[in-house]
Amino acid sequence: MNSRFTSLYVTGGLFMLLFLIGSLQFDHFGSTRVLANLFTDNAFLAITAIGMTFVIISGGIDLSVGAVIALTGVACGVLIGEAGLHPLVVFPLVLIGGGLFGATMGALIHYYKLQPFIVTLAGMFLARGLATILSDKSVPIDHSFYDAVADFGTFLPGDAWVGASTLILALVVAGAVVLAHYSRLGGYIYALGGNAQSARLMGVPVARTTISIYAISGFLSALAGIVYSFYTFSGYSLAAVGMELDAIAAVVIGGTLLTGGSGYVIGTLIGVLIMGIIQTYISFDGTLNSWWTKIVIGLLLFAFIAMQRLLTARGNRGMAHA
Amino acid sequence: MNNLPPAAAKEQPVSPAGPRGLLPPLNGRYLWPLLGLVLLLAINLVLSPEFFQVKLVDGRLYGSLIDVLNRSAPVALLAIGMTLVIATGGIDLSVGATMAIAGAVCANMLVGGVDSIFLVVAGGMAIGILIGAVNGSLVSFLGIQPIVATLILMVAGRGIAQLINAGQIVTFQNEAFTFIGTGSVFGVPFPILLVLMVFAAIQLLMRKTALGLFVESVGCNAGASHYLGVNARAVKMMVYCIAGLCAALAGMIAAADIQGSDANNAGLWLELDAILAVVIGGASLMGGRFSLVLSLVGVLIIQCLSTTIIMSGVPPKYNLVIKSLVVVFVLLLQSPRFQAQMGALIALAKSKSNKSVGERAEA
Amino acid sequence: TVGFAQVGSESGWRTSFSESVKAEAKRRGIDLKFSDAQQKQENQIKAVRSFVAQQVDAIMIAPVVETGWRPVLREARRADIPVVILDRNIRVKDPSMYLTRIASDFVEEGRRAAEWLMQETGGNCDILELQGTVGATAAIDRMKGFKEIIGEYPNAGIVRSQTGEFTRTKGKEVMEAMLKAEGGGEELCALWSHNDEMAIGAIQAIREAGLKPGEDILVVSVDGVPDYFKAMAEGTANATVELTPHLGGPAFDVIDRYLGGDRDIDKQITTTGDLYTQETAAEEYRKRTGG
Amino acid sequence: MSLLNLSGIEKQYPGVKALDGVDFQLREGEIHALLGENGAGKSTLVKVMTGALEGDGGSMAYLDKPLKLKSTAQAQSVGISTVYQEVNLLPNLSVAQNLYLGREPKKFGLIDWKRIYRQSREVLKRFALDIDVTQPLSSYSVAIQQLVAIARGVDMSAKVLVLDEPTASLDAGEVEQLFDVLRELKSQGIGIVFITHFLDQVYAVSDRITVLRNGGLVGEFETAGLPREELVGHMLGKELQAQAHRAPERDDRAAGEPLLELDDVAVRGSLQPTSLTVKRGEAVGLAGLLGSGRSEVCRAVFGVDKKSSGALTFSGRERSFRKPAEAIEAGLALCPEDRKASGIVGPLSIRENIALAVQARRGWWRPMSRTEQQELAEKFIAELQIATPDADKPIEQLSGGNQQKVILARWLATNPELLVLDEPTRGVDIGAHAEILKLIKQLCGEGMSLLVTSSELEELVAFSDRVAVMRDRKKVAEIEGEEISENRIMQAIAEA
Ligand SMILES: Nc1ncnc2c1ncn2[C@@H]1O[C@H](COP(=O)(O)OP(=O)(O)OP(=O)(O)O)[C@@H](O)[C@H]1O
Ligand SMILES: Nc1ncnc2c1ncn2[C@@H]1O[C@H](COP(=O)(O)OP(=O)(O)OP(=O)(O)O)[C@@H](O)[C@H]1O
Ligand SMILES: [Mg+2]
Ligand SMILES: [Mg+2]
Repeated sequence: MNSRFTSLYVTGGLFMLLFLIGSLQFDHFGSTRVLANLFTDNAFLAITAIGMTFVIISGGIDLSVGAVIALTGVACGVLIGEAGLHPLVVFPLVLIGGGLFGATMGALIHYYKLQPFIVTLAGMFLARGLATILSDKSVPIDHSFYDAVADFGTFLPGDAWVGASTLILALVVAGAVVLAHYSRLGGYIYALGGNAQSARLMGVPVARTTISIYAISGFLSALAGIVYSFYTFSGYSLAAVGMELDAIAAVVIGGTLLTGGSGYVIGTLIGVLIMGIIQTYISFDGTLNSWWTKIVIGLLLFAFIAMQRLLTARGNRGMAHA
Repeated sequence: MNNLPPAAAKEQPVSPAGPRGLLPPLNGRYLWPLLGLVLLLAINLVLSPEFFQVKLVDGRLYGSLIDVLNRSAPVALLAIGMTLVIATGGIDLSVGATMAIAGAVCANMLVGGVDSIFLVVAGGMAIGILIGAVNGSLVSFLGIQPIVATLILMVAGRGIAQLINAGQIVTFQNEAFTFIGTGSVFGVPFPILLVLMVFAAIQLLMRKTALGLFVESVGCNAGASHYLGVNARAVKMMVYCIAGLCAALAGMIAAADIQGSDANNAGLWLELDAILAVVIGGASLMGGRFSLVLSLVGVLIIQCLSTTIIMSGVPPKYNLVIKSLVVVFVLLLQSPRFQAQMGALIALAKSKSNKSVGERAEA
Repeated sequence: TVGFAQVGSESGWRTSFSESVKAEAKRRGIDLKFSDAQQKQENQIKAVRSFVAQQVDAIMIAPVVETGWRPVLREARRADIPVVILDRNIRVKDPSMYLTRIASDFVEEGRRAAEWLMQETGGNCDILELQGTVGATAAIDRMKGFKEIIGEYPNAGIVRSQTGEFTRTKGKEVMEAMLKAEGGGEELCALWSHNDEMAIGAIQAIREAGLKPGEDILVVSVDGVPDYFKAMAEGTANATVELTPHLGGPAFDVIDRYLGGDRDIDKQITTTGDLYTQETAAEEYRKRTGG
Repeated sequence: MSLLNLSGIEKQYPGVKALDGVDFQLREGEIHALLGENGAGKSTLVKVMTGALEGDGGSMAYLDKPLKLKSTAQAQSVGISTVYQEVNLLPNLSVAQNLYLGREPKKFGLIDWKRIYRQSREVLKRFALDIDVTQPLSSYSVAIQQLVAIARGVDMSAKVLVLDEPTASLDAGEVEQLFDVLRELKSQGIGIVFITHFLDQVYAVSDRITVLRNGGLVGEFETAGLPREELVGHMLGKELQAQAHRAPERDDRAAGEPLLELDDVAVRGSLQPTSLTVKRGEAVGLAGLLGSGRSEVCRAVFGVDKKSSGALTFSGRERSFRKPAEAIEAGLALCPEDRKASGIVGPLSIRENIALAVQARRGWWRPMSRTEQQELAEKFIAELQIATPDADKPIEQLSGGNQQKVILARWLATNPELLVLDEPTRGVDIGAHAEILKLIKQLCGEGMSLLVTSSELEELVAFSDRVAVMRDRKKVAEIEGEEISENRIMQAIAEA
């Protein structure tokens, strides 16, 4: 076993364990349907979290993602639902818009040496504010294309639906893995997170890399916004409030260090699945009231992170002995 | 033999190091955030001159300026604790939830018939420290990353507060406790005084003992601090406890203010405001040098901004956009590169206008 | 088994609502799967999908927002599970996607509050408005209903409107600032608040500004939470339109009828409450606190 | 032909004129040594000529054409590669990634990892380094990281190779290997700029020498025609009191009772059972090759690594330090090898950096007053000749050698019973070097004991009462008293 992947194995193992516990406890839990739902229900979170993974690996953070999802959704709603444009015209527009939004934040961060946390927090205010100005009501999207997208997909055995969102997610994961490990930009991103000063001295094009990172995150958030609009057939300025924290939590649970420099896309995907299965577990249980729901989420999160720490530490110590 | 003769050393009194005295000198680090605040106030002067009126109503200072100070009290308390946490390279997302829990504990003690106001306040403070200790343990003993460690209590904490309140807003009537939120001493609202007292206490603790130095040392280079024999764990434990305590006090102000504990909304998203304030004050989230004074300036900037927006009568849907633009502007003000660019722009404008004046004179 | 996807527990009213549904389910011996979405639509949709996966007999949704329900309702229909909408409205083109909606009419609430106020002041009134969360249906509709009526009175109007985000703290803070912006508030006639919590906060602000709430400035609001009845009894608040949290009973009734084969069910079951004033406040307060 | 031609280079830092009209010329196929005291401006000049820093004035020509460098990336693309002072690589990336970052070979548009790993192994073989290139760089010692950095620079060098103190923590064998490589590059016409504080190395490889002092240019010389004493004179601006640096001069102190005793102390995974005794007032040197376990001994003694077996006796009591704080409490001090990661507290001032260890020992409730800190700092700034305008300068803004002196000062200030120094003179110039050696001797005379590792045998010979030789992470020999000589140590290291 390779020590670098210990945390990945541990995290994946814990996910399996949770799934097993749920299956033993509830009817219908241990089904392909529940598994497939995990992907469909969390596709937008996963796509955002993958963008966030790159940002965090580079030592930054992006708090604007939830707001960008909302802004994208509202923009789609207004342009498709109200202005009557075709989705295939609108999607490239909002994707480019999301990318530019991220790029602008990246430029502010790099050129004016501002801290990512704050720049993206301002970005979050701005995106949500713009969404509210575009429409403070929720806008329904009614278009035959959306119906087609909703029907696109296939049933796997066990009534498990694999739809467009899941397929988009799969493409994003594949693309992200290639970007992270088989492209120069990927190397630069890890390098920046390791030590920005050294990276600069080693000839990493810091400006270009920083701007690209936030542009990728903005782009993926916009994509997540589109997937979210497939999920709800609408756009709403208060959608995805607090999603940035879910995304960060998923990334960190997936084994990426917030200090930057190390982490894996696949880890993030597992992180998202873990957050999702915690939710599924709670809704299958169905006896918790509002506050116990919060407390139990907190406790499960804690139990999980503590176990992960312990197991990873033990795994690594095992390596040292060998 | 020194490379630089002592004379040369004397010629350059520029000291990039931070302030060590109790009150800081006015150097570049302090100038820009203050300038941001002054600019905001100037905008208010233009928008509504009554902003600066301060009257005495019922033996109490009354006016928008006082409101800004008064309303900023909870975030100011949070920011004081947050400054220390951030200085060690950490972050505390749970302070909002801590406010809710402390408020709920106090409210239920009051409703439950605890008469001694001291017991109630002590209870609130104790719960704050306890929560801080939990965060501190997760961070320093289990080695969980601060943002996730405190996220746990951010989520669960609000649930705990609701559990204590059984999901309702617990309303109480208690003169003494309400005083914390709405009372005043010599016309000055009590929350403002409380902030000043906490600020003074923590400032003394940090600057008149070696704690401040240890906090900064741990924040700048945890590895080196370990070799130095600084007990990084204890230092981290301490800052989270202080942050918890400050949050509990803020929670008591919030509860006393509305004479009730609203577990769901008390302190909601205030952790972000507190972090924002600390960073607007110029602190680095990577840890290191800190200044409580600057964090308080940051708090005032944020509160001033929200009051301005309400006073100006702009439709609420523009609130967020305005807030974001002002925040970016205040941050840019502190960026040397932006300062240089603005300088160049102003110089250009001047030379142009001079030229046009010259041309006109010629014509 | 019935699944219930609740918004969250953002207010005392919401909690009473959840509790009443649970109590009702228990009374009837129904196995209730309760899910709290923490104010997030995506969580709610996930919960509904998991109810479908659990093959429950019926689903109740108290939606966070109006839109965005079509895909998940389709899924429920595919699985032949009836859906009842509670409290807030939803917008879908095809109303057959859900069984019925049991709720009060927010626009009507706004109208009732405005009618009362106009009656009380004879159509002469400068009003401050405390809006709910920007974008929330309740806020948008109550504002709409209120304006509709006010618009008929040339001497009445809203002079200032800000969001208090449905909370007491914000209500108080915003009221403080608005009073100052209106030069102390002596000229004002009334406060219209989108919910009771904000109004309770604002009442404190009015008092601290040296004015008498309920007399110098009339206070009218929506919800009917106990604390507000208490304020009315004390004379510091004037009126509220009740929003009943007891939606559980009618909902289970409808579900029973449907599962029993009855297909003749109204699409809309209104529970818009009455307007209460100071006269009955003390009595109502006693009733509601069970004392 | 001239490769690089810099003239009138200026650089002003707040409060310091780091470069004041410096000219520098590098020819094709030469090794050009750049010399000067700590803080003379060598690293700054290197940064300006490699695009890491923009100069305030002056001009630069490359291959006789004017060139304005905006970034290190640009410098690399025109053929100038650099190894900066301190290891400026990425600890989180694998060794191979570090070697090929930004110039990865590709196949079908994707990075070809197989090829990278193969080539990396080959490149490192040139430096006789056989390590797992897929492991993160951080899992290797400073010396290995240094070698990897050099290997990257060498492998990239197209026309110009700049090396800023590359040999600071390398042992003699490694240095020889490096020199062979440099000579080979030179024969290919590559111009090499070489900075070091070791004059022997200067005379061993360089063709010409440029000397800087206080940010100004002293002159350019042919190595062959410049006697050593004259060179030192140029660097210091005066004659060096000859004795300090050469010729060991030992006063035979009567060593007292044992202060520190290691009895088969081992650390799991890093140190084999080792026994060692340090007596009161005695200076013990630790010699050995790269990775021989010297640092491990220091770390085990100080409680950084927990010993897994064996007994450690300090001051007559058996101890088991779990963390440095406990060791410090007992009267130990360790000046660690990795200055950047475990030494300096970057943004804090020199004053605070010096005071920190004393303060930590005192506890937080007994703060040192500002004046107390100031006095302490000023004392050491004078004693160790730390080049700084004042004690309030953040330590990260000091030159490398001066940072080292501050760290040394920090530990001297705690006045410990046993001072453990891991490569204490890394990057320190000859003037200060002599001062430090003098100081060490004086301390021993006052009853302090020392345990010192150093890659410079000469230095070990100069002050050690005893030298313990390490190999394969355990002690293999001990040399005492009159027997101590460079040759004898070298022999012990080499014996199989
Ligand atoms: N970032 C900085 N800010 C301010 N002053 C600096 C900075 N970097 C270097 N200096 C100053 O510039 C001068 C020259 O430093 P430089 O690093 O070039 O010295 P050096 O010759 O390389 O010394 P060493 O042999 O110790 O490495 C020193 O006085 C140093 O304090
Ligand atoms: N030539 C080598 N090949 C493989 N691994 C090595 C080599 N040299 C050192 N290492 C690794 O680096 C680790 C750290 O070495 P360490 O710092 O103990 O060496 P040292 O004796 O202090 O020498 P120095 O500090 O001069 O490098 C060793 O534990 C070993 O795993
Ligand atoms: Mg240097
Ligand atoms: Mg070593």
